[in-house]
Amino acid sequence: MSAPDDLVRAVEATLFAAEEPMSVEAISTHLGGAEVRGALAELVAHYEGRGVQLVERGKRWHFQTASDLAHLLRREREEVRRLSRAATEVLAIVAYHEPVSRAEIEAIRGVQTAKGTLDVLLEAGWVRVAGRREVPGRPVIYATTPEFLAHFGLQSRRDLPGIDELRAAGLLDPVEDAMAALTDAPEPPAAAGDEAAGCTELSQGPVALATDDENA
Amino acid sequence: MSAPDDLVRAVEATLFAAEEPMSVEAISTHLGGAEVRGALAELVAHYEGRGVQLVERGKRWHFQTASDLAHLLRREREEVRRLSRAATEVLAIVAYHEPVSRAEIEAIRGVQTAKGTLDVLLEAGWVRVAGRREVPGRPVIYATTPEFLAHFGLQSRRDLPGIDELRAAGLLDPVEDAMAALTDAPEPPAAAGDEAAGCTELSQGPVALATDDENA
Amino acid sequence: MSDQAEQSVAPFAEDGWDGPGSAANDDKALYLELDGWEGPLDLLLDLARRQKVDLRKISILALVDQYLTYIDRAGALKLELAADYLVMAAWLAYLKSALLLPREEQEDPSPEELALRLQLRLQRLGAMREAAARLMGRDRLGRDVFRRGAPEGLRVDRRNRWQCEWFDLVQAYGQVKARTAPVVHMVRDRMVMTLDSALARVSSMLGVTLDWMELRDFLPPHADPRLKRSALASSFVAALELARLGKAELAQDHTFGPLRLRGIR
Repeated sequence: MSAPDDLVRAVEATLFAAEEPMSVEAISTHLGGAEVRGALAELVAHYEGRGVQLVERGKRWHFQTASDLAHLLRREREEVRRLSRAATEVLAIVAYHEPVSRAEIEAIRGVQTAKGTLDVLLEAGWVRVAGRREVPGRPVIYATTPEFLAHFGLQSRRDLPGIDELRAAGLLDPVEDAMAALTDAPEPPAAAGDEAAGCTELSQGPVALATDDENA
Repeated sequence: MSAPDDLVRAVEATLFAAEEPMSVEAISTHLGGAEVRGALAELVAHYEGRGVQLVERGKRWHFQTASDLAHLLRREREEVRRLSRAATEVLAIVAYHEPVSRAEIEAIRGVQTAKGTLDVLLEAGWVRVAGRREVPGRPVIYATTPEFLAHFGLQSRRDLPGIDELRAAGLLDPVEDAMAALTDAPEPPAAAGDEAAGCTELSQGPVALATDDENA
Repeated sequence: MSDQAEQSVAPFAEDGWDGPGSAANDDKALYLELDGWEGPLDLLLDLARRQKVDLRKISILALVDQYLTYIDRAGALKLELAADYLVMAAWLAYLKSALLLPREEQEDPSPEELALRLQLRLQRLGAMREAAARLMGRDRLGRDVFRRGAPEGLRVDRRNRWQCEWFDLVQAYGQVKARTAPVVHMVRDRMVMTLDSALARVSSMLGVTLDWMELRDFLPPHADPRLKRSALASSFVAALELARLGKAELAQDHTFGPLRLRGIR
């Protein structure tokens, strides 16, 4: 590769620094009236096949990223994020009660549900708008999607454990009781036998759940 | 000239398109984790002597026009902020002494530094707050930024003009340290010739400075 | 020190007050510059530079004289002098007198040390001033060298991939149900003595003796404390019932006193 002459370098730098495409005349004026067509042709040849190209569009010249590399300019990055506690609850309610309106979700949860929570589930593709309920106010109703079933490995919504199964698994115990069971348990171990008994008690939940899991 | 390989083209296109200088890590992340150092070295070599150059400033890379073309391109527009003499001095002190507290800046300049002076440098993005010094009063300390290096065309602080000579001459040490060094040493020759000894000691600094001047 | 001072006074005398440049003849033009100096150290550095020697060779004594002259003349021109210029003038006047005094009478720190300190400060300020000038003279981005004028820009669109486990889903539902389920109060099983058994027990015990007995004595001994409370209540009601039927009489000597019971034949 031979070193570019000064005019070529000057044209190269001028076009590089320019804030918009420049006509041949503008480049020439900028460089004190030099004849720049030869330099432009040389630059086009030099940048041929590189990641950057010198192109003429409507009589104006500018550098641009090589067209086959355009995908580099716009990248998509995926971020794995865990569903928040509130969103998980809402998703569960939709799954168990669908189709369900927002007011119904709130009634079941016993707390107001932020608009964003449902949006997250819509964005995740697990919940869809399933129309409107024909009651006063015609509220939007929500239901789960096939992606929801696929994500959780369910054949159908009927694979979700029923209330009885949840109870057997200890998942219907009020939170405080469940906590108490967990925190009380380690106390008795003073007596050897007690401990074993406590363990058995506790393990019931997970065992029952494991069975559910297989079903799912 | 051989055709550049795909990675070189991708790095070239990415840096051309980028609005900000990019670190090796950022380039690599953008290109799906590729090792890009080799490609950067190849690009630096390729652009050597052209009107546009690939440079590293504070560990970040960007393309810029060749500095010898400044006379063709120079713009005295608003883009380059005109700094007051006070601001340029404070900037130099921060750059050569960083991290440095306001009190230390004032000790060197022998004058209080108006609040606005540091603000201008902070706003320009050339100086940043670099924490607090763990001494009584916990004063804020300042340091330069990668933008500072980019603006003044420095690869790192080691490229600061004359910094090695200034350091060797002790001119970056506080006056107290210099005094200690000077007053400890000349004590024995008290009989021999106080004056000569003192002179030699003192001359270290300015001689080195004179050399700097020639370099500049 | 004194000879060093004299030695340097000489070149100063030659340079004289012409140092400040060609415009020096016009006092006003020169002294109005006072605003242009950033404090006394800045002025001192400028005066030192006008000696046209290395800062290391600068005569502090000559410098002091220049500074004091400068301040005097600025004062004569009725220019406002900032306090720090005057403080510096006073300090320099002191330094000068100390430098001229015989060595024996000098205190600590010695005037040489003070002079050296001032010289070191001037060197440092001078070094930074030069460094600043060289920094500003570099090829600066946006003035001498340029980044690409119209970069396409890199855009990264972020997409969330949401993650949730089956267990979390089911557990969440369980907790919603548990949290909002209607509350049912279950009274724990307790050991109680029914009224019937209390009636049977009290009436059979009353049949054994005609003496007064305290109600407490009718309670089953060694009973669980909770059963005792139930037994006490039931036995009391049984006693009232027996009294109503005329099978027993009740007596209590004072309020909250022991309740006594006796069978009637």
